[in-house]
Amino acid sequence: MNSNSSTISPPLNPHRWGGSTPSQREGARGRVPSVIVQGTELETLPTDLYIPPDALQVFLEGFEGPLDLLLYLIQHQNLDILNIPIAEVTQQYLKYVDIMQEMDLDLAAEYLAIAAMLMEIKSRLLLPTANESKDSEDPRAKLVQQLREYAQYKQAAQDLDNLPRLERDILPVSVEQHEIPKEIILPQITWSALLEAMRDVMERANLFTSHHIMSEPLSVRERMSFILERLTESKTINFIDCFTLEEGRGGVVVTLLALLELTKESLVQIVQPKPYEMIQVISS
Amino acid sequence: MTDLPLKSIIEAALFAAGKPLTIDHFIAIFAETSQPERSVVRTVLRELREEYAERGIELVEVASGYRFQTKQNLTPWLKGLQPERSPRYSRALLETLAIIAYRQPITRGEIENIRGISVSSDIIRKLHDYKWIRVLAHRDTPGKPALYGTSREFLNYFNLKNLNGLPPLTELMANAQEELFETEEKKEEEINPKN
Amino acid sequence: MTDLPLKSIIEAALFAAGKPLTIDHFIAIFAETSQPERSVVRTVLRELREEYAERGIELVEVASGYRFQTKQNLTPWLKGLQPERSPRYSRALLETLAIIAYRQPITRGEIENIRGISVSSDIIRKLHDYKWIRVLAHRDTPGKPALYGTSREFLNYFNLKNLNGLPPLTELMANAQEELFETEEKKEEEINPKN
Repeated sequence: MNSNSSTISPPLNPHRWGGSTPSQREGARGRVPSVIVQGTELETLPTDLYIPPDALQVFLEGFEGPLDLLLYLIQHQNLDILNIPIAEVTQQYLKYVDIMQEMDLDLAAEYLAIAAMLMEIKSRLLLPTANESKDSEDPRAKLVQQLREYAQYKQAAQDLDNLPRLERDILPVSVEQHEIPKEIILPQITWSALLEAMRDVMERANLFTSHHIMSEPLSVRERMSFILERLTESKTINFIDCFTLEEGRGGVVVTLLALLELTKESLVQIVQPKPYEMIQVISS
Repeated sequence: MTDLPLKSIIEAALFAAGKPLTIDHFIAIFAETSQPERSVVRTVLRELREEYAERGIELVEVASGYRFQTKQNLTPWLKGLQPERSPRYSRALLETLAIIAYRQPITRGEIENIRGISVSSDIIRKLHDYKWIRVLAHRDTPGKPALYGTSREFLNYFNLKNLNGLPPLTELMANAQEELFETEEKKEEEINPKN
Repeated sequence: MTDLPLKSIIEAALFAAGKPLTIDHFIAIFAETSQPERSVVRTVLRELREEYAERGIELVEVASGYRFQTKQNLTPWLKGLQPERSPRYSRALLETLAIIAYRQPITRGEIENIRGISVSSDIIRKLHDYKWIRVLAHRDTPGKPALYGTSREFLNYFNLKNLNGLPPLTELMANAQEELFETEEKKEEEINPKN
């Protein structure tokens, strides 16, 4: 790598690359994303970085981890995987990591771990070893081994993807059967298994954004189902008939909440055809 | 004899479709520039019918189109293929059922949002087959997705009188590790006699 | 030529089952007094395979048994009949799956060592949901990590009879870029004649 290779400084507006929709990315194809190097915007990309001229972020996010990135650096320059020029590769690797950090990409800790490993190897290669003959194991050996193994499975994943498979390349066949009375046998599901599944879902759902997971009491949801079901039988029900007075105050409140929720979700409409006429619930 | 590719395509389509196909369906398979004549399709179908005459399945025309079906006289043997043991179920099925129970009425898309992963048609079909869920209505949005809810059979199976018998989610969620086990044990006792 | 009813029954069973069937399945169809020999069943299956050789569907053997499926070269025409588009899988998922397939039994930590990055729970869950992997045992080390392996369903889905059918692992050497492409092309050739 030549000595005047530029350092990449943070882009003035890091959001320039962020949060683009797929269609925007599509549109950006062919345009060179701006890269600010030492205060000047580059017209062309530094060749030693091998950034393709389409969306940089998509490109950077495309790596399946630090080994994938390293492999890319090595293969794209036809470097010898068995004899990696560590100084060169380390420098390039660190540049990518810098860009990723500056672009606020979710940078997994593993990227930094490999960076540390590269630097360590580099420094060990630089150190003159006193007993060279004895302790001659190449500090790169472990990394090379890891890279080769990863490359193998990366290829295997591609091979797997190329195998003919159901749904995409082969379709299952089915024919109609002469009415064998289809006997449905229920699986045996325990109550606790069902609850545990729900708890898992909720724990996971909490990780996903702010799903307002479920605060209203269950009885409201059940009543919602009940009202919808009645509406499949008759198109219209009298508002009054939705309530069962025997259920008392609590029941009335539940029904009212259910009706309001259904209205909010535009599943039913509450209408009064004319003043003083019965209020009616109709399905929308 | 018509040329083989056309016949093979029509034959494979009949097997892969999972529903009866009309002549229009067959024609629509092909690009506009290479669509076969209706009469050609008819000829192919007649040839296929003849070729399968002596086999274990036959090509028939029903109200909604053409389909392959097993020969009636073989039905007694095919009964043995029906599974007898209670079927295995997946985690995905459990989760889907639980979400429908707690969040009904709910569309498949909404279930997928909560699970963070798609829900296969197979699961929905199974839950229908078990009669544990039913379609309550259709949401008035593009595609008119079905809104699912649980059924009386679902309540019966889990020995519940109504959905209030399910523990509230807040209880499930918060702190609830120990509480849950207690509830589970109690419930298990109530339910087990059935299984 | 074996007698016709047996062949017709096996043929109809294959079409009606909706899943791959083993020789044991075919034998179990018949009453105990009239069960065919395994060798007879095998002969029938071979005859069926030959009879369908020139048709739009073919009889193949996958991990869970024998099944009829559409011929691969016809799939482009049949896609339009399927309501759902075939799913695509992420590289992370495929890499994880490949490592499990080739290195089973393997723990999640070992997969992470090979990939050099953590494997999200989401991927493991998806692979479970697809029923492609299962927990074979737990390693007797702290934390008792699960040991994963692939399932029959995985082989069925990828049209394989057993793990030996997986493409051989290629040893990548220096300057692998061109070599990589060569290998891919060769692979493609090896696979295509089969179809």
